[in-house]
Amino acid sequence: MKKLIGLLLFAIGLYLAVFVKVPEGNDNRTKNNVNMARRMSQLGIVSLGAGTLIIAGGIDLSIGSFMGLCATVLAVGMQRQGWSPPQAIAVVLGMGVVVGLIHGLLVTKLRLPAFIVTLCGLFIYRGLARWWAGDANAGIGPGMFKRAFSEATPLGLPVEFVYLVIAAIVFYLLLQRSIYGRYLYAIGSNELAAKYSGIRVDRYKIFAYVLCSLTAAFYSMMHLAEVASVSPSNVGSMLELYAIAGAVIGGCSLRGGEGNVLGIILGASILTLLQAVVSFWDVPQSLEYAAIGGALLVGAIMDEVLRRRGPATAHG
Amino acid sequence: MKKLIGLLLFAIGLYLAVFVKVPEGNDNRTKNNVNMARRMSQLGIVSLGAGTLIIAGGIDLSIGSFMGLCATVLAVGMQRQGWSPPQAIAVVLGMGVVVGLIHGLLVTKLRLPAFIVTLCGLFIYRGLARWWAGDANAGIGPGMFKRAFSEATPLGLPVEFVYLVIAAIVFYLLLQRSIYGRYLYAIGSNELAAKYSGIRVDRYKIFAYVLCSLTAAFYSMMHLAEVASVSPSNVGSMLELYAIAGAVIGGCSLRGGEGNVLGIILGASILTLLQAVVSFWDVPQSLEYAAIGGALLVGAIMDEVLRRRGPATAHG
Amino acid sequence: MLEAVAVSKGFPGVQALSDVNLTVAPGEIVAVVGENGAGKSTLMKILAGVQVPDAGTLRLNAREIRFASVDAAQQAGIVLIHQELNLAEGLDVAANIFLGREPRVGGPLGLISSRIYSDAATIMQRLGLDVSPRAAVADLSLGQRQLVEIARALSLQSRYLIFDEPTSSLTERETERLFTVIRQLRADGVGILYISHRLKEVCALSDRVVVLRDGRNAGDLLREDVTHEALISRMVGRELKQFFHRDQAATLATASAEPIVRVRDVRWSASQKAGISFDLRPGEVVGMAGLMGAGRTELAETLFGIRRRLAGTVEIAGRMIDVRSASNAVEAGVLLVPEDRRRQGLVIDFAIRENIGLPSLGHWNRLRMVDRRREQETSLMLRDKLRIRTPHVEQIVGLLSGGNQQKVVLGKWLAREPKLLLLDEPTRGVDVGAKAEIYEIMNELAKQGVAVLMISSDLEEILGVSDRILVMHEQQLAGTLTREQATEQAIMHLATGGMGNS
Amino acid sequence: SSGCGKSGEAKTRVAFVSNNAHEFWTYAERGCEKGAKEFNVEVLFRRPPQGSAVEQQRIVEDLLLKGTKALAVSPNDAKNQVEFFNKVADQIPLITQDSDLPAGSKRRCYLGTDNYGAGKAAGGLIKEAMPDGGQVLVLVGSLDAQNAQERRQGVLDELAGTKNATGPKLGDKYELIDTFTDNTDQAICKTKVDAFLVKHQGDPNKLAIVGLWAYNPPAALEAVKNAKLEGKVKLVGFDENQQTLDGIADGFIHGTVVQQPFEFGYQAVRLLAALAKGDNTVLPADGVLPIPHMVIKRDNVAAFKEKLKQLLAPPAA
Ligand SMILES: Nc1ncnc2c1ncn2[C@@H]1O[C@H](COP(=O)(O)OP(=O)(O)OP(=O)(O)O)[C@@H](O)[C@H]1O
Ligand SMILES: Nc1ncnc2c1ncn2[C@@H]1O[C@H](COP(=O)(O)OP(=O)(O)OP(=O)(O)O)[C@@H](O)[C@H]1O
Ligand SMILES: [Mg+2]
Ligand SMILES: [Mg+2]
Repeated sequence: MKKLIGLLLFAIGLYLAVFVKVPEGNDNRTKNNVNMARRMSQLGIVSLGAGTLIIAGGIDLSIGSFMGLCATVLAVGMQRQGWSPPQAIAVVLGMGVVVGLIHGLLVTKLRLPAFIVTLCGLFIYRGLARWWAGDANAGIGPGMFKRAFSEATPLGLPVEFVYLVIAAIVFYLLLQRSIYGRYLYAIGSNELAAKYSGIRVDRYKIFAYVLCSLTAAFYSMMHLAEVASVSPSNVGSMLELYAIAGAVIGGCSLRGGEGNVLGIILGASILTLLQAVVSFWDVPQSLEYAAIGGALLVGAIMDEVLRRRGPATAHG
Repeated sequence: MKKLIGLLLFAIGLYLAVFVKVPEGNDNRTKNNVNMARRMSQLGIVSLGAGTLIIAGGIDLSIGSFMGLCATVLAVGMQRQGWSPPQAIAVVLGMGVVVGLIHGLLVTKLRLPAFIVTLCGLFIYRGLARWWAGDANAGIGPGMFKRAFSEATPLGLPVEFVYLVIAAIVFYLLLQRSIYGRYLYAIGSNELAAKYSGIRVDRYKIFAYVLCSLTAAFYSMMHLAEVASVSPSNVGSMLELYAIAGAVIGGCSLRGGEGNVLGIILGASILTLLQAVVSFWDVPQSLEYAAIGGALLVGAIMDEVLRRRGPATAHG
Repeated sequence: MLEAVAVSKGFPGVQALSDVNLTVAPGEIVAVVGENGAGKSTLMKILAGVQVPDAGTLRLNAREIRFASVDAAQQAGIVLIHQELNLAEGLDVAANIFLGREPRVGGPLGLISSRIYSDAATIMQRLGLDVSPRAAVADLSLGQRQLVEIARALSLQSRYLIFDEPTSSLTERETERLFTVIRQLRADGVGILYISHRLKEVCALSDRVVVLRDGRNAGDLLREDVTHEALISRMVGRELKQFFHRDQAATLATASAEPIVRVRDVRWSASQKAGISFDLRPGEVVGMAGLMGAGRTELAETLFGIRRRLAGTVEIAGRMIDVRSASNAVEAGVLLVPEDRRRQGLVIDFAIRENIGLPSLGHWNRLRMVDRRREQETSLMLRDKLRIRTPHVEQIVGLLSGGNQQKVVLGKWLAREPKLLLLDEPTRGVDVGAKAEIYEIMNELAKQGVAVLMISSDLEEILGVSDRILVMHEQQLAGTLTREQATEQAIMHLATGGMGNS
Repeated sequence: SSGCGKSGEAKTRVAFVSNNAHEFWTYAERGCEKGAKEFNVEVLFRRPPQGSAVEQQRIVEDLLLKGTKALAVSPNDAKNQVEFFNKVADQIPLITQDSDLPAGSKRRCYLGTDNYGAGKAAGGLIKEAMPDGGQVLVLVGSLDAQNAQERRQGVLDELAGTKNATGPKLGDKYELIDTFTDNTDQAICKTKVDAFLVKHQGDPNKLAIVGLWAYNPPAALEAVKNAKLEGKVKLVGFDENQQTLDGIADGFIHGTVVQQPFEFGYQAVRLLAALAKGDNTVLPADGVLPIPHMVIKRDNVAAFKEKLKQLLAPPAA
């Protein structure tokens, strides 16, 4: 709880820091809200997938490459092979399921370390993306696809935000209200205890891998719709870091069993907002990474210090 | 043991696969051995640092950025600020100690997640490198520095290999023969039990972070000596992945407490050799990553399958 | 009727079970006893579908059964409460109790009903587990965790319930309560298998006792025939001086010595009304009793420096010690055998040798190198002394039986030379034979001038071995009893908050 | 793909090494393929996947051991790689393409675009689109790359009408606002321009954005569309990204400067094939084989797209 409030205050602080730098008039503030909501929503959705997997004690390093592969398949399919958008979407979501299944099966049935499996994935999907596109860029024009995944809705909010809200509700029900989520926490917290409780551990772990890959696939649609073109050799690189970082900043522990939906979304928002702050405060380009990293670190330290000053917890 | 033999066979297989593709005569095979020994040694050394930290239950995502910062400081210092090589080396090794201390203190004393601390590091050091070099490349000419860190020795082997042998002996004594190593394994396996055994857990964890940063700093010297040039915006990117992957392929578990020196070196060698195989077998460029990832995955699967077919191990 | 017929099971280097038979009928309580490593837990795991036997059959109501998983055994109505606690620490008490069987709403959506908390509270009340169902398991004391495990099994509505040492961390009071529940279950027609090293409990509770020795059947006694002597001779196959009693002369000898340990006003929690003060004399064995959650473990951890001391002083042999970390304590000669062996006592993936060496390595070798020979010799010596049942000292500790693991925890500290030895439930899960050895060791250390403070929930043990008894109640020292004053009633009176003389 | 020439039993082996894995080099690869057929050599085409000097040097080391007889390379860090490439040039004929080693190096020849000149051409496009002056924003992946520096300098000098202009004032009419870097991440590039357009208070009609690397103009275009300023903000780019060309056709991008990478590949192989046989007569006298850049605007974009389509089509099997 305390953690969530801390995150929320940090996020609000960052938002205000951006806000004061947005000149008034000309709808600037609305436009900026839309831009930020868009990015926050995109990262938030993929962080929810990554976070769910982390809660279940897993990890996926291939998120970025896999989303790059999906974006490439989408763009190449629609641009060069004449797939209709629904067809392309179906293919990519199918890929999400299949890849998640493969990761999950390798980790559970063959007991390979998740780190190795998804690191191999990181390389393999990047290679496949380049190969599929023949090392050439691919892109899409304006149209139905762009509207479906990157447009302002009647309320002035971007459609991505609507997806985030839906995803948040779904993941909230799943993780924090349903038995499935309960099992994921139990597995992440103590796999043996879960097993001894008669939970089909493997099945739920696989499920978590599928969820993670599915959100990455979904991200690829929003990404392509927003930027319209992809360069297969680097699209999505580092996304896994951002997605995992969002979840971890939001309170997920890489040891598993910890974290919640609101925290994850706040974590992802903080990452997005930090980038915006750097942009709006004219931080020198060369120092911008240092500023983001520094702010994140200061935030984490503050959080810890504040929590310590509060009443002593039961933990020794 | 079985694991080590499997790794060794895999490495030998890869080596032969490269070997047959090197045309005879013209000293080609010797030269190739030198090239591969050089690359393998560089990665091996940084994997030893990363592996030690992983054994102690930690993780460092900033290895690549930090090595990039070190390489930049070295190059800028020697090229633009007229530092003598010993001076530059001292600065960079000092940076390794300081940065490792900072990581370790934040993780132990403030109990921040290692993932967050070193992720912030990943951003911060990259930014500092760009800023320090003023967003321009830097490099060094031939001279003492290059000779010290990237030269063939009388035996025809590259000097990096000599460093690897020294590092292997030091890390072997440390990890597998000294009480410090035993403490690191204990801490990685069960930190609480280590604490209840009267071990100064924090101190040893910090020590592991320092070792890891030091090997990254050392890598930067070999890197700069080999390449002569650094481009601060991307030098060393992904190195952390390779270093950690080397350790994990070699048998370290990210849960801590597992792994050994020989395994780590073999793991790093396999990664290096895979790249050489791809290069010598004219794998289509676009599929190169896919081939590396695929081979790694197949190797991991084979290893697992073979181990299962052998007599059941003690671990239930 | 649940039957195991000619069941065998081997592990690398150990034949855990050979042709073992066991039956339990509905409405019957069958106790299973045997030395550490006799194969009790292995047999129970086989019955509950956790492990598969190498040979032999299981029958339920005369029909042969074969469980593919824990889940399948639970479906058949067979539930095991494991010897080693297995709780999801991140989840709260109610979630752990109902894990895998949450009361649901919303059909396939699988939403969890908020009824879970009231349902949990009901079961917890039955067992006397006095914490909030929303409390995180990580915040509970070991005894409380054990009750959570039991509550989980009780909620299962099973036909056969297997308790593998359920009372090893419970105090007399909770044990009594549990017995009431178990007798109730028997009356409801549940068949019960009960494992314990506390022979008093076995005598009090069971209808029948099955004895295992070295993985074989070594006796099947009806209630009428059960006596300590009969059990012990079948368990260990030899005569044993049946129970340890501290020598009266030793008590007298220590009574006049100058205290070597002075604890003054020590506090570790802001909610404590007053600090804790007491003295320990060299050569003295002092027992510490209290109810579950009374704060005995916390006190020991505070003295050992693992838990932050908020106030107070600790003086050892005339020197004030600034105990800020466990390593300082160890240097000052304060050693703690912790209560939770798997979490605090052992590196479960290390070999026996490595665990035993851990606290002593730095002490042995100035060159900071691992002295493997000495490590090897010490662990072999301790293996024999403590009768650790293992193929070799290179065995991974996690694969030992529960009691043998506990012996390794003790062994770790016996390689050092303490001034103050803190033992937190040192005989938890240890068989009678080895218990006697442990008392003997305590006695020997005391003779060498060590002050021994032993926390125990087993009143019989406390009364048997202590020169003096400290009783804790709600994180306070409720009183001190001399050997003459000490009776079970007197201890319980103090432990439950009655006023004492101190 | 790498072994372009048909199964090279006895064919001479030459190699072409790029400086990263971007689409740009796929055109060059097609040129190499054409050259391989025409001049009867086997061409090993290599791209350092992350665009770093260390990858490039290791690729070259391996190529030498594979019996490569002549090499064309686009050095990742020309200034600091002289020593390395001089050593290579001691073993086999070496030519540079796309970016040149500093004067005095042992390379036989340089072929490629004059990046500075191309930058000036882009500056010219800005002048054309915004003749009355205004503000200019520069986008590029990273500034430590040599071609980025040269192109940027060309743009600035053209606008300022002087040499070595630094901004922010460029002559009396133009002003450099900033140079954004994005680590070759298109999404970050767009994000930054999004934020910039919200923050920017000047007249959008007096704003030009120039993207120096291939993915920069499309990123800028999407951001401008997002801010509903398409047609107002002037966009100028480099390279032949499909989205850039579409943007030109739609009238939202004023023009782009392209380098003819296909020619890089083709011409390089022509030279390499001869050099490998010891024939030095193909070398231009001054050691530079300029491949002129082209300026693509709305009037010639359709024809150019058609030509690209043909170039990119995979070679008939
Ligand atoms: N997974 C395993 N791998 C190897 N050996 C095992 C394993 N599980 C049990 N053993 C061995 O089997 C023997 C029987 O163990 P078991 O746990 O059944 O004993 P127990 O009777 O329950 O003892 P305790 O009273 O100490 O709990 C022991 O020697 C133990 O070390
Ligand atoms: N009513 C309660 N509600 C929640 N937690 C409690 C309660 N009573 C005790 N505890 C927990 O028990 C801890 C004290 O346990 P400690 O381990 O010191 O007791 P103990 O005397 O050793 O008992 P045990 O036999 O359970 O090990 C406290 O830290 C507290 O967290
Ligand atoms: Mg047992
Ligand atoms: Mg206790």
